[in-house]
Amino acid sequence: MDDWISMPLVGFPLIASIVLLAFVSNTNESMRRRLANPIRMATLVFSLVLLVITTGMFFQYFGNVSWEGISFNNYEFLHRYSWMESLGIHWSVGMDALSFPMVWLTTFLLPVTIIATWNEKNGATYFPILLAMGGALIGVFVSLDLFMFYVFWELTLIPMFFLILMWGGADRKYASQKFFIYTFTASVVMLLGLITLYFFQDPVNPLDYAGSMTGRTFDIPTITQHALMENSNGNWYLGTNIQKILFAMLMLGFLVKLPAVPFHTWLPDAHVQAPTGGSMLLAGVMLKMGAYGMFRLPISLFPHALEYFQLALLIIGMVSLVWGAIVCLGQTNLKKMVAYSSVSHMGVILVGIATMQPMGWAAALFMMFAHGIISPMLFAVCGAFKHHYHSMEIGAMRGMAKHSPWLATSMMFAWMASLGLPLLAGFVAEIMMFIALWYFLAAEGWSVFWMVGPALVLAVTAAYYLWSMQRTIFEGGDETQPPSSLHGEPVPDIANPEKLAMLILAFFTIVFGVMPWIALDMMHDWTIQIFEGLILPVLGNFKGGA
Amino acid sequence: MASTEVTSTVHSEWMQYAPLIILLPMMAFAVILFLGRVFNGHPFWKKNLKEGGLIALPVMGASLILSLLLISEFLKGNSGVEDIFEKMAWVNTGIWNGGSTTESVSFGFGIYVDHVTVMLLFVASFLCLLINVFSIGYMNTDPINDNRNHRFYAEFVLFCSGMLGMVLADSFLWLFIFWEIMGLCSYLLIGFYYERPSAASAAKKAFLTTRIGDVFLMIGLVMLWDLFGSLDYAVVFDTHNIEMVAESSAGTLQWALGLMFIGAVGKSAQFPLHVWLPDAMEGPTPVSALIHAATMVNAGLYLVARMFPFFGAESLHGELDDLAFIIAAIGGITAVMAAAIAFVQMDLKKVLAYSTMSQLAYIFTGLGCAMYLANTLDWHHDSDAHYIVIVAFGASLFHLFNHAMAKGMLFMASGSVIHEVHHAHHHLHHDDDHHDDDFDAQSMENMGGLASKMPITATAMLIGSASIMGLPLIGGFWSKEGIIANAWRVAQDDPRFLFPAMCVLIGAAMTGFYMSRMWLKTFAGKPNNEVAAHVGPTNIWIKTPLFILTFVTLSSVLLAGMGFTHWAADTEYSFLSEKNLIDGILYEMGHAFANSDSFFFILTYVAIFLGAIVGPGVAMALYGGKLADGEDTKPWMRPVIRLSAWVNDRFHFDNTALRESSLAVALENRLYIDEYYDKAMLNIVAGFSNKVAEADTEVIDGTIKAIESGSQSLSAVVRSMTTGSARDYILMVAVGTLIISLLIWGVA
Amino acid sequence: MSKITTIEPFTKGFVEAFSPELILFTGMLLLILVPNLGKGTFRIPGTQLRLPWLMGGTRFKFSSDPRLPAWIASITLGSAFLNVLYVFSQGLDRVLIVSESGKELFLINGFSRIFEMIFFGALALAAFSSMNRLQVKGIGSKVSENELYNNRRQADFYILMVTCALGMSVVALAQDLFVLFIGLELASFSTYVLVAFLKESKVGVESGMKYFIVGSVASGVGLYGLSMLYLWAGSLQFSVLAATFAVSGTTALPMIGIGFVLVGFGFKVSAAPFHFAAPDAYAGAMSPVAGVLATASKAMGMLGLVRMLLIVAAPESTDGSAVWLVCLGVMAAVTMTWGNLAALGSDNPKRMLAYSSVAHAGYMLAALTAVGAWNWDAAVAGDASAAAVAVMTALLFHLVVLVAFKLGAFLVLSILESEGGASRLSSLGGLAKREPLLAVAMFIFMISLAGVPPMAGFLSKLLVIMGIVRVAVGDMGAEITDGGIYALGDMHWVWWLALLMVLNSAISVFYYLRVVVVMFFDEPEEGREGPLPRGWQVRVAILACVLTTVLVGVAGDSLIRICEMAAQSLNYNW
Amino acid sequence: MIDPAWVSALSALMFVIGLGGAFTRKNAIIVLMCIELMLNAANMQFAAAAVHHGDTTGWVYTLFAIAIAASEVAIGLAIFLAVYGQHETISLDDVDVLRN
Repeated sequence: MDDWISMPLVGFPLIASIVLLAFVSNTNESMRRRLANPIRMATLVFSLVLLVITTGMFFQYFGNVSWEGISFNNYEFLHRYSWMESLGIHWSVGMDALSFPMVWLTTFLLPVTIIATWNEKNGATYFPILLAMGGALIGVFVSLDLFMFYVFWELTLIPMFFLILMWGGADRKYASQKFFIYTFTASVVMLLGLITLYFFQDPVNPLDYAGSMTGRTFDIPTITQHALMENSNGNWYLGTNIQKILFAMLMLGFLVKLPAVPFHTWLPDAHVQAPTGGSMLLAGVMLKMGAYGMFRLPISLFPHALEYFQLALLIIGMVSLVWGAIVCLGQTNLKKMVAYSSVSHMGVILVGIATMQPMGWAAALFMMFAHGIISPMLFAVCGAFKHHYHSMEIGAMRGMAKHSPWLATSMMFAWMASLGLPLLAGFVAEIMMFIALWYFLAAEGWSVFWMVGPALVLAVTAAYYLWSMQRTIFEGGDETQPPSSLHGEPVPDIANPEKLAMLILAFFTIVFGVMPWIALDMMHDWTIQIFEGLILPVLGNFKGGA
Repeated sequence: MASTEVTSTVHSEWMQYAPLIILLPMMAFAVILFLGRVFNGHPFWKKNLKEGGLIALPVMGASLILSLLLISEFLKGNSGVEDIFEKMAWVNTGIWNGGSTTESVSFGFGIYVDHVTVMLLFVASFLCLLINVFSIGYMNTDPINDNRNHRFYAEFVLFCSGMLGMVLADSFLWLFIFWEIMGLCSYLLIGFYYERPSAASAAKKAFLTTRIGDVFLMIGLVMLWDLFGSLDYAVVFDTHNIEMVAESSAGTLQWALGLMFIGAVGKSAQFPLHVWLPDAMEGPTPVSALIHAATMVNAGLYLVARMFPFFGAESLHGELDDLAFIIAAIGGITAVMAAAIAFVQMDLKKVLAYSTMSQLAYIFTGLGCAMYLANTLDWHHDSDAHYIVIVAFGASLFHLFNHAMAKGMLFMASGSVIHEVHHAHHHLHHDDDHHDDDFDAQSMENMGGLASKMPITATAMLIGSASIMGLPLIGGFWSKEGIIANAWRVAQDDPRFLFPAMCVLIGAAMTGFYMSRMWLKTFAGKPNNEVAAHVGPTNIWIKTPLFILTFVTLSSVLLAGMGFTHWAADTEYSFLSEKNLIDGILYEMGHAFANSDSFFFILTYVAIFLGAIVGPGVAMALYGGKLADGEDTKPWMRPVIRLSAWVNDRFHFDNTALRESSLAVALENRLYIDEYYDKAMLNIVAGFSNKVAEADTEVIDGTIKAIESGSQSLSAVVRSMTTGSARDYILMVAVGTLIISLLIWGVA
Repeated sequence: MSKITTIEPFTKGFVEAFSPELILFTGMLLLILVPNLGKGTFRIPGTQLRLPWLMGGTRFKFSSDPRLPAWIASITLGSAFLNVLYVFSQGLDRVLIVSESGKELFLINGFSRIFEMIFFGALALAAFSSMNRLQVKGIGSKVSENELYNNRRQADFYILMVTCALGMSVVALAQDLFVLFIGLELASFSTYVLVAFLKESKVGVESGMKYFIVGSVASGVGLYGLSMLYLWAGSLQFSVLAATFAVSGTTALPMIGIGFVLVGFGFKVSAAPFHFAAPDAYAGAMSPVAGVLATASKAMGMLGLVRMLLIVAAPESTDGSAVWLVCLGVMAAVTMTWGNLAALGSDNPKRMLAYSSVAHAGYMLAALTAVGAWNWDAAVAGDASAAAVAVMTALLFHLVVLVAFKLGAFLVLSILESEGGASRLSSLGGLAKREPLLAVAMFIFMISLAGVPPMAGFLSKLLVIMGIVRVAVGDMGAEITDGGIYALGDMHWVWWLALLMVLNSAISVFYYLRVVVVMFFDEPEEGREGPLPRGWQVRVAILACVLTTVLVGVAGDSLIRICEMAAQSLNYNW
Repeated sequence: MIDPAWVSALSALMFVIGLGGAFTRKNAIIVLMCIELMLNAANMQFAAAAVHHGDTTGWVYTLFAIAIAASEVAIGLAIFLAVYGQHETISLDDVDVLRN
């Protein structure tokens, strides 16, 4: 067996979780309580198995794959099984240097999330749902078939919906529905875009993996290959207008998922109401699906449209960056603040993409990865805060450094990592983004003042994080009473599993901050491959070149 | 885009260990933090390891030794760059600038050693060690620090790592990285007493204010990268590369350097980003001594000094003079402003903080002037001009050195005073509650006449103050005179510079006043209250560094004689290469006191008159006084105290009116700058962000909600058309029939 | 494609060809006779001699078993279904049944077979799951409405089910518009009575009356349309109508006639503005009956539309697109939007499902519109006829899988209904706690209705959208390769129907999710905390629906192929 | 013999009257009568068309349609009876428990 993806990474967690859930739902309440622990252990073990597989892939133990040097539109562990022949749908999986870090990130976050939310209520159903979430997320990243991609894309909504609905906060009913409907709406528009793209393929010239009924294919590598084609008139692939409209339709789905301003308002609601585990996976991986999708589809397929929309993306990105940060300043809810900071960080990704520079793209890719490690820690901290102080308001608990040194330290660390402290994972991406951004702006003759806005975001980010820390970690001490929400109970520090999770996350934040090349090298390689393999041959000379 | 070749690489035995200077403290950080967490409260940890202090100490010692080895290696003539991580470039990425391929770009880490590095490396590692020693005496004897000192030492060593890293880094990128780490440690250490709201807010203020500077620094770096395609010193300082950039985008380069300078302004607490430094005194005194006086605030100076190759480049001749002026002017403004505020401070550490600000401003002015000279004079070919430029630059760096030593010492001394006053207070009042009363151990109101109680401290303070004031022959004199002289030299060329030149001259008198005031109020006269009368001598951990630094400050004349100013500024120059020590000292003396140029001859004496006679004289007239009866002090301090008493007797005047003037009130309120900033934060930034947050929920999310509620009400409308009466349904069937027929028929 | 066998009624091969209908007929007779079996005797007139003739009197134990009619009906419908399935799996024998005078009466091919499968399958599930829904107790003085169904009325109920199936199968096979109409009326009359079956309740009779009266008006209009067509063509044979239409289709008489006939079928598929009675009917009828209305009855209407629009008023008749294109496009757009908007605010789950059914009708109409957008005449080379087949495939697929999740949803409601009503959303409250698997089933039906992968509903919606887009894009893909340049506007306007459709499915998620939220989030209503009514039959039926929904969603390829085959056999030309 | 066109015209008139009556009258019985009118209009048209085309099938259609109409009336009346039993009215406007 050399297919390390289909069953081990995707099928196994999904099937295992369905089996566990089916098993659990046939039992009564007390039985379920007794089952919680074994199921938790089982899911932990399962998720660790996934982690071992992906880590083994990284170290070339499985498959002996060198993640650097995969040329554009080539994939490792590529396997195609016919699925719905009539429509040209295949179960088609594979990974390249774009998807592998995301897959690893998912498998890494899954056990960490399980550990961080070790004592979540109704564990017998909670942990299998987390596992299902992981399987669906991996499915998104390994899909090399548009249909399959979309199926997994939507499949991720279901476990997340239940995580929010069943384990969320007071307003979870509203938040879960909003989350589902909002992102679903965007993705059905994307679906229409995908289908329109599908039918714009030329069925007359023989297509690989085409459906018997339609004569077209959903196969991503095949379609991506078309992006390199010109027609006999020297026109762009699909032509100007069609490329633009398809690009816009696909981007809508991804921008909402990312999310970018002004499509972001589902995120604060979802995050604030979601349970810690949900938030961790949501912020850690699910948002990155948007950025991943952008790279995998619209960018790889429609370079010309990307060039056309470059400025629009830049503006959306900058607005997200600035808007998210400024809104953070106005928040009093810890988790909401962190949620908006995600919006701001996703703006970095968008700006990086809009620079149309390998460095900007590598910055975006690394930001996806780094934020995928940092933001779960942010939410783990928020979750612990809520769990222990029964409140999410900044200022509800002061002087945490005295009462809960572990939580205070974790919070300090996570906050610092998120505001882009050097030698922690987030910094590299930010500085690269800024360099690429100015490189583009300078080449276009823009004034340096355009840099000030995005750059001041760093100061604003620092402002809200410091402001919140001042009111949580600092101050208080003996004089301040513990929050009334504790009802006079002693102020607790975080529990051991939470400590472990924080330590793991902090460790990797440092590892990827000090040694970014571990992940960055393959991302860099991917950007070079797509530039030299697609963007430059197709676009020739475009904006941003000196 | 310029080439990214690394120009020269010199391998030497000790260079390969250079990273350890940074890594050792960094590892110590983790070790201390971990052990502290685990063994917190354990007697062995507390008594024998001083809660980590004795782990930090050998580490800092090792760093110092390695630094010294590196320096000696350098002095032997092995200068150069080594890219330690050449093979595993930190960040590899690519850039596309036209054509069908991309260019690969990488950001590596390496060690860069030159004269400036070496100078600051010594300052940093030397002071880190001394202040570490001091901390053991200071921190571990205060019960309020019990069981949290491990945090102090951990953050302390992390800071040292950052500082040393910044000095040794081989590129502006890594300079920035370590710069930020220092900022973090500064934040953590200012907020060391986290339970105090004032400390918490001071920490936040410090981080935020410097962060604003950092933002601009980062933009500057990004622009610089864009110009050179690299941030490595070896590349950006390369004459050929600078030429290429100068041809096309000298203006952009000036912008880039200017933005980087804003970062320096923030870090070195210059106007208008100075507001954080006085508040930063909320941190423990060793922190103030190390970070906020001796090392981190010098980072800004170091950054500006690093820009020298641009100013000095032939190809940029005359292109960067505006920036040089701005640097000098900012320095001038800050020098006077900070000195003026220092006039009215009663808090011992705050006086020192403003003094720091003011002296750093001197250095900025000096650097600005040196930059101007380098940029406008044809110094590459004219040996006279070369001399002028080198001396100007060297004087600034020398002042940096002198100030760091003196100010570190002053802070430690002040800490010692505060420490003992605090103890005396508690001893006197026998109360166990350590932080709950109104007593302010830092206020000079609670001191006076301490010269007899703490002779070593008083001596250190005296020498330090003298160095800062620029009393002839002592420490800072050598460098300060140089700065003033160069400012006026430039002012002769460019009238704009009259402003900073006047500022530094007036500042000299002001420095004389407030430093004297501080010393006199603390050590001379009679104890102001009971507490001051009961202050006892301090412990050995505290005395040792004071002792050492006193000698270093006094021996600065030797350094001057060794040609420090030349050597620090000029890569061609080496220690004692031209003259022997005695000749050197005599040369410097002659240069200082018997300048052949009459303008500078007069200027020297005016400066001496202002700084050493007018300033201290006024201070003595106001605050001088004999010690209490029966108290005596060391012989070298007796004349000072007696003189002050005599002046006080003869010239004392009533300054109540002045003290109550609106200027004095404004000064006490820090010229209201902090207030304006706070107001701006509260009203503009917070107000704006609240509005934006409101817009986010009301407008953006409001739109979504409106779509939702709109479709709900549309749904109600649609549903209300299902009236429940079958008649209406039949009517709709009839209408539908009509419409369908019309549509089909119509289209056909 | 196999050859068509032409036979006359009651000749060789007729029994094989008509076996499902014969099974139904036999079942109907059994349903009438068997429950009446008893110790009844017949007194020979004028004598005291009583001959036992087994009819009436004290009934036997087995014939008085209240579940007997349900079993008979279920077995009848089930075996009819299996019979069709078997025939289908044996390959498509195409049989044309003509009258002695040569008039084409019935055509048995893949297309009609698949509709028979839909009809029988839906009715069999409904019958099977109603078995223990109709609680049986003696009629006392104070009985709940559910207890009123003694087995005599049960026999009526199931007889109507079977006649409904018979009528529908006639519609499926008919090759004469009038025969089709008769089948339609047979099925309609059965459903009128089925809807009004709860005659002891206000809503029951009211819904029945509304459904009956509006339905009658619609079929009256339709019949008048038929008469106009007959007046115009002189025959109601599809083949004749189609041929005549090709010649003189664009005159007023056939246009209006077709329009009138559309009204009749439009009511059956509950297309706007003929859908008004549907929500009332669904809300008042028993859930399984409502489920039948939403699936089988809708499929029947859709079948009529297909026959009418694609066979008679075929698109090639005019300049390439059908005459009814705009009309149907407007109808589709209005129907889907109206249905979704109305469902959005509905608090009654059955009404909500009814409106959702209206919305689904809109989707199917959109698909049908797409077929008309392009000249799919086989004479035109290329993608056209393949595109038409694709759209038809999507339509058939949608109708087939709709049975699984729409009927399934109604069956879940039927369990709640037998507990005491399912007319408020809160009736579903806490279902996840009361019976998790049922809640999961309902959840699957809901997201399938919404079109969330990986459920069958997603695949069907995907197919419909794909069909529409394919027609809209046409040959552009190939022409771009040859140097063509196209913009958004070059796509046929039916593309916007696809866009409207995806936006509508986004709206629909809102109300489907609300059901899920209520089930998983809210507490049960007061007095409903206990376990749900027992009964394995309905649960088995639901399980079958769930399995179909999921399996088809995950591996629907074979069903797509079956539907494709059926679609190909719609027209001789295909 | 009457020209079938006249019959057609009459049937059209009947149909319009039937349809119009169906949505203007409240009483269910009258509405049912209107529906009968519509069906009979169709029957007349069938008959007329049969004559017009000389095709006997039209007569057959008519016969079937009459049968349909008859069963429709039977079902309708039965339902109305039940409605009356529950609502005590057969006014279409007043039987509106189910709405929205």
